[in-house]
Amino acid sequence: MAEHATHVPGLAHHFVSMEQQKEAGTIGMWIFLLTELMFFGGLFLAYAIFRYKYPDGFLQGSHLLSVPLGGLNTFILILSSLTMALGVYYSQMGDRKKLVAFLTMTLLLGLAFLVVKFFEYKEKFDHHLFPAIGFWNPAADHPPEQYHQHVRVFLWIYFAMTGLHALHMIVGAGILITLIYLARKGTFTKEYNSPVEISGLYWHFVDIVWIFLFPLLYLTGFHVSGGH
Amino acid sequence: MATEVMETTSTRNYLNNGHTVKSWLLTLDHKRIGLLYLFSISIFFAIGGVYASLIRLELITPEGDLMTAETYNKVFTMHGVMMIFFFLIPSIPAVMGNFLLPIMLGAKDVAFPKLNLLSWYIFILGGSLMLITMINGGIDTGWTFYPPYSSIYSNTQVTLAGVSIFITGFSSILTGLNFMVTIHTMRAPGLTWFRLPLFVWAHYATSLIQILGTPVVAITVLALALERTFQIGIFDPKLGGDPVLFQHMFWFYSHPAVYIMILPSMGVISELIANMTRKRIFGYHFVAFSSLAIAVFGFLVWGHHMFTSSQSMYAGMVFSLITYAVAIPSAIKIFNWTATIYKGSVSYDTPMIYALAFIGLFTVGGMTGLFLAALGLDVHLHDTYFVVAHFHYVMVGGAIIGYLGGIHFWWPKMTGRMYPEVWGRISAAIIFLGFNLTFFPQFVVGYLGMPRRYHAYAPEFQVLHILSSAGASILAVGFIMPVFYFAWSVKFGKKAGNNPWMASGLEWQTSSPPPTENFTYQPVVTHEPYEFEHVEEIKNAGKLENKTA
Amino acid sequence: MAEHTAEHHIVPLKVYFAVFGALMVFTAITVFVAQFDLEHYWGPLNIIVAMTVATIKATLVVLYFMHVRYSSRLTQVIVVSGLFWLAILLVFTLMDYLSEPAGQPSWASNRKTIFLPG
Amino acid sequence: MSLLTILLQVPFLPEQASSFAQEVDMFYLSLWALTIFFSVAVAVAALFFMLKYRRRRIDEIPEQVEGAMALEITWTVIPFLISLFIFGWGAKIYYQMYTEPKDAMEIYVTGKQWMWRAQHPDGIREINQLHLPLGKRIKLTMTSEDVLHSYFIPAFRTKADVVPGRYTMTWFTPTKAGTYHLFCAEYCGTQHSGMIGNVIVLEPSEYQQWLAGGPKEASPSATGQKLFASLACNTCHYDKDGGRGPSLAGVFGSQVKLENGTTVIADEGYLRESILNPGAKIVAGFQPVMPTFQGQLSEEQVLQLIAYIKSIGAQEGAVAAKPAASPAPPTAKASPAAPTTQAPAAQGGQKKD
Ligand code: HEA
Ligand code: HEA
Ligand code: HEC
Ligand code: CUA
Ligand SMILES: [Cu+2]
Repeated sequence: MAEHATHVPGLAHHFVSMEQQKEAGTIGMWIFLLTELMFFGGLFLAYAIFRYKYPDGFLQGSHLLSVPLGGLNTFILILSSLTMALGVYYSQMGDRKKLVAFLTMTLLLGLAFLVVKFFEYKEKFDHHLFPAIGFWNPAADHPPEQYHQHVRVFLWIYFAMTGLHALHMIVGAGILITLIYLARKGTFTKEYNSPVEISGLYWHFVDIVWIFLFPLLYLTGFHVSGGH
Repeated sequence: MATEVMETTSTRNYLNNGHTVKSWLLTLDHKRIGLLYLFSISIFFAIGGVYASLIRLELITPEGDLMTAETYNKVFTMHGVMMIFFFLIPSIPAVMGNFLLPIMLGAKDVAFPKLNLLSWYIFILGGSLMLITMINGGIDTGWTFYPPYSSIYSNTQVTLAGVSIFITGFSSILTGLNFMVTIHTMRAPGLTWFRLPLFVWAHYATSLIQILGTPVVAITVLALALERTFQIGIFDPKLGGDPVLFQHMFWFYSHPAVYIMILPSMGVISELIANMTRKRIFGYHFVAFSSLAIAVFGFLVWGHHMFTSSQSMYAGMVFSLITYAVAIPSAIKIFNWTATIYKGSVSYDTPMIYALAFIGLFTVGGMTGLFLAALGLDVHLHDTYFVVAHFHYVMVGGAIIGYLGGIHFWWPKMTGRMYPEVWGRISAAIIFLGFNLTFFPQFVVGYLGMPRRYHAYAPEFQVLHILSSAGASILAVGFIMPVFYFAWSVKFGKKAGNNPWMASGLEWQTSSPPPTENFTYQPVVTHEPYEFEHVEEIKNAGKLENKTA
Repeated sequence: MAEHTAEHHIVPLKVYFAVFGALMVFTAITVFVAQFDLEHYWGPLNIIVAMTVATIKATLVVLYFMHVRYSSRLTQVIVVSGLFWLAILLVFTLMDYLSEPAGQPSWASNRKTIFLPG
Repeated sequence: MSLLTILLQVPFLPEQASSFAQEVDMFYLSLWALTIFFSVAVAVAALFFMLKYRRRRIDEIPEQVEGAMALEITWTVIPFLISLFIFGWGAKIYYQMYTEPKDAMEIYVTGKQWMWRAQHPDGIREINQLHLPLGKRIKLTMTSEDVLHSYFIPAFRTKADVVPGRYTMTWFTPTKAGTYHLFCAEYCGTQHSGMIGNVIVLEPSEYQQWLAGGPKEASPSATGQKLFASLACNTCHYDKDGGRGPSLAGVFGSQVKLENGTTVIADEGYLRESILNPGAKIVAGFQPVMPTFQGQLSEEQVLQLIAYIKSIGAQEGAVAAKPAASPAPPTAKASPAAPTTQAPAAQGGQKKD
């Protein structure tokens, strides 16, 4: 006991060594991401089942979404993943200035994503395309009437998946703000940077979810518009 | 020995390290958090037990005379919800797992003590919401929440209950996450995987389920809550939704969840049998890996709850087949435990009585699971009292018996005091008798065709129901007794000493109750688990006895 | 516990940029391909292509941005097991929906559409 | 003493009144034999060891037995083989229960909070009762108007959930005359335990008498035919191609080519979807002009329409309702313009009660 009593900055009392603490943090985050994966998994399952049942409804529903906006967001998010990775890199190098810069960039990109998302949602709401009772009231031909019910199913999945994803982005933005604050204070050093790395994992995970959402939601019906 | 006892209990321990309410509510000590859980789940168990009593009272007569049908439906729903989500799922992991796991690993605490405390607060938040639900009139959907009844037709507090379960789920996830990381990263020097006590293996397997299963039920009840508020149309066929999808998503979690309940209990039983017979568990590796096998295969069988639900026939066959695959590892455990007793040095103390009861009752409960997993037979048995009897055999006869056995076994470690042994044995015997009288008749009445969740029933079933209700009153006595003698023992019980059972295992090497950081030194493990040659107390006791003799 | 030494691996910058470039290229590919009606040739071809590309992209992110390529064996096992469990959830549920329940007057035939070659 | 006699009077098995009952009971009893065998074996062994090897000295350390591979393998393999056997037997029975029977008499059942409606092939309807002829194969095609229910006849050992939005099936052959319980086995709300009734198995001749004694009602397909006309389906669907919609003669059971290039087998589920949600699958070569009838028909009426469409399949279109021949037969009550909630009520007009 006595040997560990000497205070190492950043080492919690119940860990034996910095190494152990870092390992615990990393594994902890990965396991947390597992739970996140299964959490989204439920919605992916619903997507798979309903797409299987209502293929045409899904094409029509997907057709309602804007591929340019979805594509733009894909670009933004992947870019933010890059900046996050660079942030982690510079935290490993112990370069505080660049760390702060890249974290800030990541944050801004994340916010940009949310802004685009906001306009997409708004457009849906303006057309009463949100599948809640009393609100859902699409125009007769947008989407074509006979698909209304199945498009409604598509749209709730769209809102559930992207909504949950956006929620994760918001949480991510909160984490980034904290990191930036700490980084500016000089908390992170070459030796102690695992909070940055761990938050990076989270951010990339959110990116990965979007990598799947984009084709599943936006591109599914693309060939219908492209073809006709 | 007596002097030693004096020494250890007078030093600072986790109990006397702060006496204020704040020191408990803000504690990061895994042992205190374990006790917080013990206290909270006991309350939920009592509430669930009151509901159980109401069920049994109503069912004494075939007419629905004690309460209205609506009330009855709320009663069994709240009974199931309380018992499952707020008592049994957290029971052993959150109480004994929290208390013991770090000590068994030779660590000072779990990997994330703050998350651990947070998980208790989340649990309390979820539990309070469920209590509010109850006070607001409760829910009447059954603990399985099947839509479209739950999503549209029920006019009870389903949304609130859904939110409550959603929240509580995170407490379970955090516990699992914490344990898994702790087991991976915080083992004492020399404590290799195959030197771990089987309790730890069982908890590792349990954590796996908590981590991978719970998120799915969380998203499911969330979707249900959304469906109810916005009618988004996920489960409602009128809007293009699919009620059977709910069942898939629900059971994806809720079948593995039954292994969240039984695996820790099996871990406890392994400890009890090894230590009460002073023998290394027969086939240690098999018992260890069977826990993992149950956890993994347990994820592949959920469709056995849906054999009559209009699931496809082939899916039914696959699910049935794999269900039998899960039964095998359970069988392996049962046989290995029995073999462990062979040529042991068997003590007759209460924990061993519970272990023995577990072996018998779980075998019956598990084997009747095989009836249900048999496709053609389940068509008849599904949603009858046979199912009710099956799951009370495994959950009460298995999981709770293991829980009680464990509480008795580790009580001296938790409090530093012994419970009164005689009362322990008496109440164990009462529970055993009352339990069988309560639930065995239900197998019979179930096969005769009595459906579950029935408020009133056909008169020819009455005799069996009366037996069952009579049994329940005996069972209630058996469950209430420990509450009193445990409470008594905290003040008046015999002082326990470090190792009253002369057991092996790291937790018995530290003082009772343990100090805040568990050990005053960094333990180093040099030998296999359950090696009793290393237990000092046994040697000392022998010397003492020889002297007096 | 020799695992954690690997954690200190620092990925060179050019790897990050290369991965980013690859991700962009794959995004372009997936958008481009999605314009064509591949289902005209074979049932679910569109989605198969889209999911394959997405999986490649995700793998790149996991391996390089998230350093899994350089991480401990344990981390790698965790990643793989996550995918495994997700697959259980999807495959076993779809198994119900995809298999024709012989004999049941079938709602199930509602389900016969996508995967038939047309 | 008297308690014992009461207990002894409690039966262990319900009555065996269908062709499945005997085998299921055999299976059940075998499993109990197995359960008793294993639990007694384990309990006796454990108790015996406990007595024999009780702790004799406080410092006793027993000789350690390390485990034995041979034993482990034995008690893995034997339960495994036993369980394969159980699985096989169970699967066999299940396969029989869920395989569509040939030449069965088809009865349509709809569940509704909290009653069971049934309609016999010749039109007789009953509520919470089911009269059946002895020895005849019966097939129930079932659906629900609201929530999940489950049609459970313990004496027959059969049960199947009744699911809104889907058709489910169960079948059996009654083998013993008598009155048996009918239970709803899937929790469905407040009066779940009141959603019960009787299954009355009659000698075939008595069954005929019962049919004759009942109120005269049109068969499901005849009612369906009337509905077909009154809802003006026949303005688009003629017996031959040429209408705005495809001919429905012979469509049941056939492979239908869809506009999106795939094919579907036209079974009950497909027909139901075509009526309630016509846009979902468009028949190749047609415009999606068919209006939806969702919310305008009770499940029972959908079943009747389906029964009618099935019947014109059987007769190769011979009696297909030709709009010319029967210009909207004056069924009077169901005005097709506003059948929304009227429809079930209009239907009720045909019932005697
Ligand atoms: C702790 C909880 C727990 C446990 C451990 C189990 C264990 C098992 N359960 Fe149970 N079960 C429930 C809790 C549990 N169950 C609950 C709560 C429900 C109802 C939910 C609801 O609808 O409300 C349920 C319902 C349920 C059903 C659905 C019934 C229906 O609704 O129609 C089925 C069907 O397959 C089933 C099967 C099994 C099987 C095969 C096991 C196996 O794991 C058992 C394995 C054990 C043994 C087999 C005994 C030991 C073996 C031997 C002594 C050797 C001999 C062995 C062989 C020859 C193989 N259970
Ligand atoms: C852990 C799970 C658990 C436990 C322990 C129990 C315990 C009991 N259960 Fe329960 N039961 C379920 C889980 C459980 N049950 C579930 C999941 C359902 C299905 C619900 C549904 O259909 O949705 C169910 C359903 C169910 C039914 C079927 C209802 C129906 O379908 O209509 C019945 C009927 O007899 C029943 C009876 C009992 C009885 C008599 C006990 C007894 O063992 C209880 C005995 C305990 C006591 C009597 C309490 C003792 C009191 C104390 C310890 C308090 C003392 C404290 C202080 C003084 C502070 N239960
Ligand atoms: C306005 C014209 C119109 C009316 C009225 C109409 N249908 Fe249709 N129906 C169509 C068309 C067009 C199609 C083919 C396109 C499609 O599948 O939607 C069709 C398809 C169908 C099909 C699927 C046939 C197949 O070959 O697979 C069924 C079954 C059906 N209708 C039943 C009915 C019933 C029952 C009614 C009355 C309750 C009805 N229709 C009323 C126009 C109509
Ligand atoms: Cu209908 Cu229960
Ligand atoms: Cu199960």
